[in-house]
Amino acid sequence: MNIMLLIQAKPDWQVLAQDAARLLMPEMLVILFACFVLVLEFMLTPEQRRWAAYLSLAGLGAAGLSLALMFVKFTTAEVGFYEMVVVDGFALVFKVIFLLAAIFTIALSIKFLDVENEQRGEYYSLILFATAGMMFMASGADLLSIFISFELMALTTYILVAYLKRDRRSNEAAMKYFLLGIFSSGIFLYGMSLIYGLTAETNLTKIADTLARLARQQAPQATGFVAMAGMIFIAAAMFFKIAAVPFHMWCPDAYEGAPTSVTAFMSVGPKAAAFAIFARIFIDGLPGLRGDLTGESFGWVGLLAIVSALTMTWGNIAALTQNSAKRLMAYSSISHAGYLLLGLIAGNETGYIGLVIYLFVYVFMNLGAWGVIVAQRRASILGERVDDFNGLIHRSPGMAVMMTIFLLSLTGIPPTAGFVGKYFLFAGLIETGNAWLIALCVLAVINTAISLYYYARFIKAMFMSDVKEEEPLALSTSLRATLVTATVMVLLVGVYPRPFIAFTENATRHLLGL
Amino acid sequence: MFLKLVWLIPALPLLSAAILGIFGRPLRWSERTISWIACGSVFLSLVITAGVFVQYRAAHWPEPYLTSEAGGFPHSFVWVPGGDAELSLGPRAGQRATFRAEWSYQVDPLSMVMMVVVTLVGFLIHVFAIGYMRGDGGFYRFFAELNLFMFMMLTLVMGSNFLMLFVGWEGVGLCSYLLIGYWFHRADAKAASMKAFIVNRIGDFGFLLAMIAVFSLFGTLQFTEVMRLAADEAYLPTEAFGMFGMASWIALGLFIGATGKSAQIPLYVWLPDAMAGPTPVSALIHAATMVTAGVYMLTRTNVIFMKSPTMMFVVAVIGAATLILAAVIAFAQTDIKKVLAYSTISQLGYMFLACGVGAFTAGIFHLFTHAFFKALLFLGAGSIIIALHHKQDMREMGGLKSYMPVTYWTFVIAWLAICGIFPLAGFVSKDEILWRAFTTEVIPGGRWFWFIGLVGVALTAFYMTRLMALTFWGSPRFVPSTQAHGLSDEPAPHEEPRESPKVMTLPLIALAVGTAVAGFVGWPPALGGSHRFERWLNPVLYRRATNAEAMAHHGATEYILMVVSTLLAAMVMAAAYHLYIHRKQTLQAIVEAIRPLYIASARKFWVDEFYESVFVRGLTLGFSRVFWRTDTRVVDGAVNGSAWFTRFSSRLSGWSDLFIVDMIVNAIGFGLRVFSVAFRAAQTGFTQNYALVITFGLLIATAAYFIWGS
Amino acid sequence: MVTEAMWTVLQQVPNQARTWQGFIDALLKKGINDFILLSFLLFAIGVAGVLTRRNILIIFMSIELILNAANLNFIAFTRYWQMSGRLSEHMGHVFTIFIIVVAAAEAVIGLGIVIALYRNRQTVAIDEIDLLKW
Amino acid sequence: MELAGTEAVFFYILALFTLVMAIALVTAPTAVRGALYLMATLIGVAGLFLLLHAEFVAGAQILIYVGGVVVLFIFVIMLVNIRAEINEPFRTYTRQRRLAAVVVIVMVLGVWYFGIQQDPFHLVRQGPVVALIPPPGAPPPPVEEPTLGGRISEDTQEVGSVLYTKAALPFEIASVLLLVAIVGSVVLARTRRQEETFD
Repeated sequence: MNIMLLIQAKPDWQVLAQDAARLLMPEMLVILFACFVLVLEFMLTPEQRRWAAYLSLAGLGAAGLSLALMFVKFTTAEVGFYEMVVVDGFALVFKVIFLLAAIFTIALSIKFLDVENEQRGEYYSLILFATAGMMFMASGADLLSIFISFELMALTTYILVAYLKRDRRSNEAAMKYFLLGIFSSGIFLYGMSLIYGLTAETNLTKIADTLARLARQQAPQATGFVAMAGMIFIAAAMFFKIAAVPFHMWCPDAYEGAPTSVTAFMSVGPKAAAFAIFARIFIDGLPGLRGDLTGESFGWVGLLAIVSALTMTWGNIAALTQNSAKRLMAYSSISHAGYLLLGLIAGNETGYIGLVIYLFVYVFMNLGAWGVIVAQRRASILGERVDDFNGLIHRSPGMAVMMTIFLLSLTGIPPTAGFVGKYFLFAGLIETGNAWLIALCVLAVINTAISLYYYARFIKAMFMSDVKEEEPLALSTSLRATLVTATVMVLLVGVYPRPFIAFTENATRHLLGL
Repeated sequence: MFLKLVWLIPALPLLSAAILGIFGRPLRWSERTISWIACGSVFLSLVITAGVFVQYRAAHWPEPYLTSEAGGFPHSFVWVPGGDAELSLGPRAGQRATFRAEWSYQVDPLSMVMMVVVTLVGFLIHVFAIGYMRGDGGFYRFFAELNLFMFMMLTLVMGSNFLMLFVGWEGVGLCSYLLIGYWFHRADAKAASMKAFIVNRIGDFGFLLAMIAVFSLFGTLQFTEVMRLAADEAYLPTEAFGMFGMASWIALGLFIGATGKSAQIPLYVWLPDAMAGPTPVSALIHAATMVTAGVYMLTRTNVIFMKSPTMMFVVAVIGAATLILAAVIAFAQTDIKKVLAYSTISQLGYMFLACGVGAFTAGIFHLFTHAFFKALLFLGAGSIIIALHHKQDMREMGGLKSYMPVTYWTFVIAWLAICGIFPLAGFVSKDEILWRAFTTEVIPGGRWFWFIGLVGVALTAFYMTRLMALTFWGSPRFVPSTQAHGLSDEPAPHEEPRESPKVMTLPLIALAVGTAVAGFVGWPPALGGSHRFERWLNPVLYRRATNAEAMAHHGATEYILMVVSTLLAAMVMAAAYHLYIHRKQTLQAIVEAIRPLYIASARKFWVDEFYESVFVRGLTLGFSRVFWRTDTRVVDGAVNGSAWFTRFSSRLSGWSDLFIVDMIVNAIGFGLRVFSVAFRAAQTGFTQNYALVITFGLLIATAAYFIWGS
Repeated sequence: MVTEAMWTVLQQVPNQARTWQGFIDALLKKGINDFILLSFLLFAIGVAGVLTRRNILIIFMSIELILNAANLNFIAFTRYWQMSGRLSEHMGHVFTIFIIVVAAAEAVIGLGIVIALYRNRQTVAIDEIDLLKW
Repeated sequence: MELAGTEAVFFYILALFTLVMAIALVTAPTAVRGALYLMATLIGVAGLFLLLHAEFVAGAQILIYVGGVVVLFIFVIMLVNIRAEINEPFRTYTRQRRLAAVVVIVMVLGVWYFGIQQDPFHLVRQGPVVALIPPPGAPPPPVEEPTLGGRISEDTQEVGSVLYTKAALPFEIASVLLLVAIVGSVVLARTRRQEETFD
């Protein structure tokens, strides 16, 4: 045994520690506070349990502060940890999205867990762990780090879905989500192993370089059998996470059965994280397999276009006749995955801005809508049917108006944020000038028109139906504050989007390779 | 100086809306304060508009466009920046253009006309509403929404690109939704607002597609640029009649948008229901301004329409059909506002007919005059409704002439105008339309359209005279059945109907004056005028060379046509007066004789019921059976299937009332719903089915790449 | 289709393998392709298990097969590139170790969910779990 | 890479063993037997790892997988499954078994067909060549002679060094992952009584 080899290979701890402090401060803070919350749990009496929530909010706030500092500090992309992580505008913007999603979710959950009688610190620490996983995902520059943080997020989400363990529906949702989830993880891994086999690399940029070199050598590997199979397998796992047709079927069931606050989180956080690594792997790692729609090389853009068309249409149409509010919103979330894919398909600056800004506003509008659904859950009332919104305008006019604004934004009606997002996504497609993609854009517009129909069912129930039960909503200060913030942001982005566009340009600059 | 203030015209109502919306309730302002703020802001807009008009006319006309981009006046900003885009259609396909949304205004003859109409009529209606809404609990909310509407409408007419037009377009739809549902505790108001919103959205979708096509073809959304390029014969060639090329497709999308907003066949069903809103709203939004946005848009894009005779023909046919259908339905309505609503649809049909035969000036001129007399009619109806404590059924009116003299005499002027009696505004604009239809060379069959228009004149004269007879003349019928005010059930003490207060009658008088004189703006040369209105609009209109001769052609024919239509109207009016006042038995006999037609008219030709029964009940039931079978056989075993069918059939009965509100969407959406049920059936709840679908998807994708990819 | 496929397979056999000795030689030389095929078969068997078995625990085990297929790929490819002189780092091995760790964590959580589910429903048959549908 | 001679024979034995055990797993009538077949399959895969000079991974496979995961499976089967299987007659397969079997068979045949046609790794037939041209300027990496086995390689060392340098961050994330797994199993598996005792 050559002991010298081990000594030589000794990791440079100083470098690692510096990297950690420099590049991963927000993640470390989030994990640290998650552990604090776990420990704090032991010290609190059942009456004091809410403090765990406040502590986790404080942790997220601290992470947000350090993230803000990083925005100032990092003007160019930096890699660290032996090229395992990259901190660039793209990662930072996504981390902001995850932190916002986590903060909103915790604020929504406090009262909800009281109602469910499951107020425990583990819940909050799990949300923090999931957030940390998502943040690692956004900065992953290597298949290995992406995979392991993907699993951190996914496993945490499975536990959160099963969190109401005495509720049959929660069990069932967790079971389905878990089974299909690890099935898709297996597919993901198999795809990664094929890509690794082709290029002998796990680092995304190196994979891209090797594929480019192979293409230059006219080697059949570059676009052949193994590359395509690996690409499709990885794409399948991504499609699964963002719930794109035909990999979406877990989504309505899991969303319906999961605790509503967790559903709210899942519909925003993990979805955005999946889009982050989707963009990262496909744009950084597999640009050579992009292909186009001319028939010369039918790369991943074709696959994405077909899946996106299917997803929008299927999601919107299946939502039409749902009576469960949670299932309806699940299908809405599926169709939004279809819209978001348009950004990747367009592949130009406008499209990427659309992807990022839509995910950003999606946090506000979707979490807002879910927040109102969460508030419907009272001691004896499930509050998950569209009918349960009947006459909300009489019981709580503020909630009804805010819900309307969120729904209009989800539809994409002009003075709201959803319009700005859809504008960029659609404009990106138009900019490509490809007839197929413009046809796709037309399909998306038609789908937007369809979607109004089922969102309008909420509006109709809230404003035009008679009140069924008079019990007041489960509102708390934090919930109200969240919803008001979300409303203000939805309107602000809708009316004056320029600063937010400038903010998302941080992210797109990287994707465009600038 | 006024041109620098153009941006204030929409901004002032917006400011007022914001102030009222935010502070109105918390500060508990009195109605007086609120009305001063609301009307004051609109009045200031009116003043600025007048100033801009004078200055523009003096300094700039006939140079057509004055836009923010060209530095005409300050305060445009890039609302949403965009990137470079590759054009995909037309001769410039492959070139790149910048796609961005700009917030900028434009002053040109067309938008000037619209601004004058919107601010002037809007101001008068605001003043009227002070009296009409007195004592209503949501006074501040009403005026905030009304002001917001003014902002959106002004944005619509002043925007200098398609995107601004679209924002205003959506915005007025939203405000209309809010204002129709203003009394949201009333079931009909809630249902109507929803219906209006959804039907409008169907139209919007056509407009949006057209907008995408416009950008892909021209590479810009600026009106000036688009119109300049579209006028170029090499860029967008004129199509032959019967051809359906690029211009026709764009025009089709725009026209679908216009039919939704302007209540034309087949999307007209929302407008009568929209009368559930407060009467000033009906007057402002559903008669004078918003519903005419479609005509405005057609005129704004007249170049594209002129390039496509096919679509022009479609527009004319739809306009003509709408004007007849709506007028016939108006025959048998008993609700005074419903009659006026169908009358509005009918008059909008005239405007579309005018656009269709290529006489955009005539369409806009009719829009202009119609704004005055129809607002006057609605406000008069509002005055009556207030006097009768919110009763709208004409069978319980009659003899109001002596109780409400001011309302009566102003109403008479409007009645004469809408019937087309010389020399009021309606006569001038309607004859202009008929004459242009008669002589059109843009599309074939002009004389037939003229004939339809003439029939429309007769129908209009009849139902308007009927309205007068039932409301103002004859003997009072309201005494025995005086009902409570509003919704409360306690009977109110009977009192005589009184003339409305000054704040309501003064706008009536002002509008009556407008109705009387508006026609002289466009007095035809045949009667010694000089067609000022047409010359004013000329710079924004595209005209093909062949058309010029027809324009100049005047002669005996025109006088004959004028006399024919006026005489016809007068005769029908006299006949109707005679029938309704002196010969009720004859009337009864006639009604009995044509009973089926009468019932059909009263039931609006069962269009709503048709949408309901055909699309909602029949087809869904049939299709659901089919899907039930496939589901049980293919997807799952019979056990699950029968349980599912039980749930499904119980849901079916729930559907019919759940979805009654939005029948139009059902018409489009029934197919979607069938698919929806099928898609839901695929979601079996059985995890391994999902895994199988995942595997299947993987297999298909991989196979596709292996077989076709390499 | 199937006969065509078999014919193609036959055609692929190298010339020297047409003799008996050559056939034995070819049989005793196993390269990367055989490992890919093996791992794919393992993957397919795992998928078959996931799709057809009713018992949730067996489904979990089948998913372990899928993960092992990926593991086998990673190790085989590492060896392949190592032998081709391309590779200096053993990322494939490290990847495999992480996959094993993740599989362990997944098993722990999955079995926790199974226990919670079993307490409520008294069954581990997957097709009896269908409260959530349509 | 070529396995020749004895190695090839071992490959046949191990591959056959693994596949047969895997098939036995997915057709096992009871979960306990399934767990035992899983154990056998995992051992077979570990043998293949040894054949590929991945001794450390093979060891980890045996220790973690066979020693940990499978034992966990058996615990849970004891807790859950025995009663379930005895209480009611248990159908082995689901209703969609035929369709699923067709899908899987098509998948296998397709990959076999196309895989043999394309042969993406054909370069290996020509012996140990540098398949990919390294980036210009980089020194050519050392080419290892094919060995016929029988010698413990230094791969373990290299795996260790990579694990603590390149994979340091994923390693830390994995520790968080395990913490989450512990917390999760506690959250999911404890009973109401245990929770109340804790409170």
